[in-house]
Amino acid sequence: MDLRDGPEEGAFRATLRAWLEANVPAGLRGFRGWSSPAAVALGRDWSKRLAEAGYAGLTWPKEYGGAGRPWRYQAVYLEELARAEAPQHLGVIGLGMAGPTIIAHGRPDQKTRYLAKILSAEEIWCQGFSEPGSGSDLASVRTRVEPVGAGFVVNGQKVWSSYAHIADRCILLGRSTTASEKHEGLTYLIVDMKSPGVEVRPLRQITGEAEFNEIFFTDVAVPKENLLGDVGGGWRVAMTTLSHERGTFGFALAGALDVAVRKLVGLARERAGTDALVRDRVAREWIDLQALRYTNYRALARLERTGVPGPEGSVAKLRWSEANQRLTKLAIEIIGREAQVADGDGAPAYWRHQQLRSRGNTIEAGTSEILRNIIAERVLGLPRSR
Amino acid sequence: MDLRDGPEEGAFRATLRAWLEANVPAGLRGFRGWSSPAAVALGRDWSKRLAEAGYAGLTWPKEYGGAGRPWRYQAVYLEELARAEAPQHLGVIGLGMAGPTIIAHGRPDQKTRYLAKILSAEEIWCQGFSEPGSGSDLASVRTRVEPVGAGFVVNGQKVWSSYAHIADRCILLGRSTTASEKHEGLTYLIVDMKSPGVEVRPLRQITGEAEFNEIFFTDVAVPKENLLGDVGGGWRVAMTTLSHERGTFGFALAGALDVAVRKLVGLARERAGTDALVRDRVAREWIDLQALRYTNYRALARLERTGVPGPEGSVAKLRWSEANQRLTKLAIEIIGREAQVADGDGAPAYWRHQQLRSRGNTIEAGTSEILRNIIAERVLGLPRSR
Amino acid sequence: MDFSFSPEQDQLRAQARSFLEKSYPLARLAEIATSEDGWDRASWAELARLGWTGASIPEAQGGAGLSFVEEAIVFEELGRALYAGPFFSTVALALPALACAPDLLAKVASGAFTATLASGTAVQALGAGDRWRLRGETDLVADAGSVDAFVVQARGPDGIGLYLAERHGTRPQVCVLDTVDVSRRLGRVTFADDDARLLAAPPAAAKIIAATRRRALTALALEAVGVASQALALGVEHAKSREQFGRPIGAYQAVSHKLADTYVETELARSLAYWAAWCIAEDDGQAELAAVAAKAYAAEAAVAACERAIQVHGGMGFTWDHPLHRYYKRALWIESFDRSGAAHRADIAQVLLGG
Amino acid sequence: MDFSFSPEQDQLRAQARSFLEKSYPLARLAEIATSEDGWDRASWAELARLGWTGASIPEAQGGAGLSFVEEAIVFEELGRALYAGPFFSTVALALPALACAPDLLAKVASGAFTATLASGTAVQALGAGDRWRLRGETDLVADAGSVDAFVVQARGPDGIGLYLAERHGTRPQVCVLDTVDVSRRLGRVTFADDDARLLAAPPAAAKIIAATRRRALTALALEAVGVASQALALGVEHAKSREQFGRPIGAYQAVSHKLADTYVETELARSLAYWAAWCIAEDDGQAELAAVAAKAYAAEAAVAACERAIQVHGGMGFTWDHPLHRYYKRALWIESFDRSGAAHRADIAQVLLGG
Repeated sequence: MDLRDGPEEGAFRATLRAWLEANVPAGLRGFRGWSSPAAVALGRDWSKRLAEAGYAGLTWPKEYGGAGRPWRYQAVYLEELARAEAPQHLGVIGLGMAGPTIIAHGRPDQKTRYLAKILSAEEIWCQGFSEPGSGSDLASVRTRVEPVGAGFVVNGQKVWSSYAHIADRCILLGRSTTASEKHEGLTYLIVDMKSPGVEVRPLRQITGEAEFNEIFFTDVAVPKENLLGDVGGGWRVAMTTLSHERGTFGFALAGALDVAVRKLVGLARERAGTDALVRDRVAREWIDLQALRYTNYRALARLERTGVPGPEGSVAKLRWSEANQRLTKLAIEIIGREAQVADGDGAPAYWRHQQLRSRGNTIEAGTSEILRNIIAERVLGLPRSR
Repeated sequence: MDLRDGPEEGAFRATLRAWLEANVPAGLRGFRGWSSPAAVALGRDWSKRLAEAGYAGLTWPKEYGGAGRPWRYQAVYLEELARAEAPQHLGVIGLGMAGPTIIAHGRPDQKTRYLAKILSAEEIWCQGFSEPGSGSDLASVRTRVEPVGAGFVVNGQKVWSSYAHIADRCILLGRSTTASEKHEGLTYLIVDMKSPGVEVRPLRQITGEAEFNEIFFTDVAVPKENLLGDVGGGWRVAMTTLSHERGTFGFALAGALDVAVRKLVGLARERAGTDALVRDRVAREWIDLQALRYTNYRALARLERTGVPGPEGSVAKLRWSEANQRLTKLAIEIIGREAQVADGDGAPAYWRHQQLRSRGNTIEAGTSEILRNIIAERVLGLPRSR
Repeated sequence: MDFSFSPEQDQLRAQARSFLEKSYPLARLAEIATSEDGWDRASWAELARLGWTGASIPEAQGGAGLSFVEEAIVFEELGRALYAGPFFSTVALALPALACAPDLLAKVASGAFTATLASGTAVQALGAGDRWRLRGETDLVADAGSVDAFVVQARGPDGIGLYLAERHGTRPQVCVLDTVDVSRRLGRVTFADDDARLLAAPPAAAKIIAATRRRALTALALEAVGVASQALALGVEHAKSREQFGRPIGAYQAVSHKLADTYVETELARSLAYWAAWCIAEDDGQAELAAVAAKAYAAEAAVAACERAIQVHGGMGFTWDHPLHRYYKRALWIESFDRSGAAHRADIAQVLLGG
Repeated sequence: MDFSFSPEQDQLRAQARSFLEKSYPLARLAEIATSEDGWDRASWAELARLGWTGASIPEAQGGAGLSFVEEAIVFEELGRALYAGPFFSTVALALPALACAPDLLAKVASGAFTATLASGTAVQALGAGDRWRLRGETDLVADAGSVDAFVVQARGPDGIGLYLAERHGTRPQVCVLDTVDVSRRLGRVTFADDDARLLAAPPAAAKIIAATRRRALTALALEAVGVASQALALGVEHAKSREQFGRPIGAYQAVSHKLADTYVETELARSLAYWAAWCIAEDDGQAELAAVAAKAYAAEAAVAACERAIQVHGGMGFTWDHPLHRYYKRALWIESFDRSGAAHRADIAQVLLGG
């Protein structure tokens, strides 16, 4: 047990920190989302620079262009990115989900065709899993994937897809036989987002921005080379995608929370330094942050030892989302009536935006209800509640 | 809408208050439970005096010896009793549950035989519903009620029965046919607690005292005159018993909470008057108390108009139990380490006892989980979760 | 002791609910919110015709001569419908001061006159007798862009008084702010020697200001109850119809118990709000405490009700197109009014614990 | 960066758990608690033999020369087993001061000597050089009735120092109090000119007192993690086996999500407690903050874990015969030690926000 960086990690961290100080574009510091085209343009450039500096695919095997490093380097990377308030690589879906799934299930030609361009940010990926009728219950997807001729034809609707409005490719889970059991008959495809019949509609959210999208597929032809895994074997491929979502996800969350707690402390110092109730709540958030941080380190140790992400990923997501909701609400309470004002660059508009946005945290990427089910069933071994 | 007492209620309240000041025995002021034989002896006498003064059976019809008054008088009675920190009539199970059930379902000879002695406290009743294997799921009781000769033979075990150690009679729900559906085949009996084969064992609880009992029935013969309702029709009779449990129950709870909040305010004034966190929490408890109080008044107005208790009974029980747990915990936090001491007459031992006892509040008389189910299903019309 | 509404009051509620459901259904919320004014001006005459703007105005001044209990019913129902228009401003915030000018009461009752309160201590009243001018700025004034006049708390030669500044053309200058709840906008009002009329001079003004605050807190508590009720209704409806894993999601306790908690808190908030309303109608000695308790509790209950409803709705509850976010933003508006819940509880602690 | 235990440390934990489950199973808790001493004195030699009492004592003094991380493992497992005996008192509260008297360390390591801390400012140390007498009373002293000696914080001629008063017959006078957690009793210790030995004089004593507090808070955080883990295990076991309405109650989210929350909070508490333990072992600059944070969080988590487990057990969880109440009372004992969670958070706020 040693909670300090080892010499190599320390050097990696120092280099990265200096690199970030020199390289994060001014327009992306204090990053708040990819909602404007200007931000996306900066983001593409930024992602290329990250890749050139060797920070894309840190844990990917070297044979696929990655750095082949142990997970702890990815953790340091995420911590330092958060510390610098710099955005991640624009291709997080490709790097964190599509890429590892292709590495695990893809044919050699698929690896050649896709992996390098994920790293370089030449191609941006999105995920087509959720549907309007199938949120938490992924196995109930109804998008049709019909084998036709030498390929497939896709019809259906996906929703809650980040990056779809700028994506080149989509990992899509659909149903190729309607008569089968829920987990069977699912097929996993790579869809070219430029294909005829693909329509993306931004989904405006509570904050007024659109971070997510609906994707409509109307008679979209997908060649058979784009099949990942077997026809009808999509569930197993999808599980790989989802397990990779959780790998070092907690570090990104704790990093974001660290920034938020630091800003909260600043706000409280400025506006409510003597309020005992505020002081108590700020201290609680600080403690929760440390708890999350060190839980991540424990998860990392286990991941490095076993190669399998533990249940701490669900724990981190669950607690981060609730912490972020509490913390942003505390901030608007400190600000008071002024937080009603939505425009401007100051603290009121910033925290109001964060507070409204935080309501999605307990819904996106696994609702809190589903995460508690997962913990109850998979960790504690309780009977299924469904 | 008028939240003041009307002239008659005002007079009733004034008379009762003066009577309580003059009549509550010194040994029962600040009453904390019937655990000692000395308290029970005082309680029998006290209950007789309540009856003689006309305060037993306030809402019972006059033909059965009651006062035939509207429900609001029962509410005033409970408020004033709580205010005086005086115990209720020792025969609450008889007055609030067995009596009304006999009035609704009993034959004339049963009414003659039982009702007057309930009022006068000559006979104390207990309830035999819960069983070790059947807590929230009442319909699953397994105590056997076998028709034998001119009566029944009872075998089985009941649990969580208050007053059983001093009771003369028990209202018992058992199963007379094993082959039937859960709600059918149940039979409701009046059992003489002095019958051979009845054994009562006090159940020691977290505080070290025994307020509840187990009752073991071994080949207990019950004459057929003691059948309430029909053989196999016990479920409907039991539902009458339970609905009466909720009538003005909320007033007793709010009354108890009122006393607790007043004591908490005193404690906070004395030991933590300047602590902003304590002040905030005390104010919360005071607000919750008012919310409960006025919810009871709304429930009372509905009960008087419709004759049927509304869902507010479940609301009051749910919130009272949680408020009492929060409040007693706040008290021991205020007291600090001294609250580890269990003996003595002072605030530490008093609040420690109250705090430990409060953990039962969310379990006894309907767990919080069951109450939330009831609200979700019966009030909001959501589908059953079972 | 009778905590129930009279048959006439029940009828008023039924009428209000059916009128609002018909004329201002959920489906119209977005359209009204994005209109330039942010409200349907034509609705005001309807509200007046139904007798709502004049509910508590004496019959001699064209009102219905009823009490705050009847107004309470209207506030709750307008909250449930998320009605956008200066009813809260005119009836809760301005009316107590307008009672000093009986000529205006008839105009309020008839729907010809709306007003709001511009409070704060940064406005000066200059002049004397019948001629007054106001100078200074007030911020975050409710419905500033919609009303015909401002009741202004201003510092005159003898202290804080209440003045009426009517709006003529571009005077006083009003800047409507970009705020979160677009159905009740806030504005900055700048007085540059604008003409005003004295409504109440210092000693009387303080009493009116205190009474106004009690009314406003209680009105918002009632509105919060309406908001929470609607959020609950939407959540329940969704939980009954949305299926996941082969069952309606309302069959899962993670959903149903959340909604049960919302029901419980909404009922408790309702009890406090009605208690406060009765205290105000009767000028009861507990009115202040009741109003503060009701506002603190009901605002938090409404916020929690909306948050739970959003969660129950899943992603859909997070979208702009669903009406829930509008209710949520109103709940947050209410919560931020006057002071925080913690500050209100500190007031109560002061009464209970001294110090 | 490696937040994992070594194979040797994992082995120590496995050994501790299996020994305690076998020798001090749940079924013996009541019997031990109602024995006159409230603990099984014979167990002490076993603990010493296993190397636990001397884990961090240098090998030269008969210990194992390990670090606080190993002691942390033992504290957690003893908490899980609700071991009744002066381990916390001797190893967490007394050991830092006993390090000033190397002759005693060997006795601690061998199991021949137990001690506790009697703190407070009401004791006076009279004398000089090698001859000291103590006069005064300390209250709520942990394990006062079980130990061989008291490390006493007493006011001497130059300020607060640390003294050792060994117990001989009835001196000093110890009155064991009737307290809620009978598995770790508290007592009042009265010194009437009892002989004592100076362990540390003023400037050094303050450092030892601060280090002792950090150790004690962290040890209790670890114990709380053990308590919470056992409460969780009992709740899960019951939820799997108890049926109501035809299904195991663990299939209802009202039960399963409560237990999931306990799991989450226990894991977070564990992370904080291990962090604090490492900081203490390494004498890290964050040790103070980490110890305070871990104790505040873990104590509340343990209390909540027990409360949820009681609720999941229904009436049975509320009975004297079920072991849960003993865990609950220990959790409350831990929570009340040193200062409240709120006071600990105030310390943290002081660091974050100044003032």
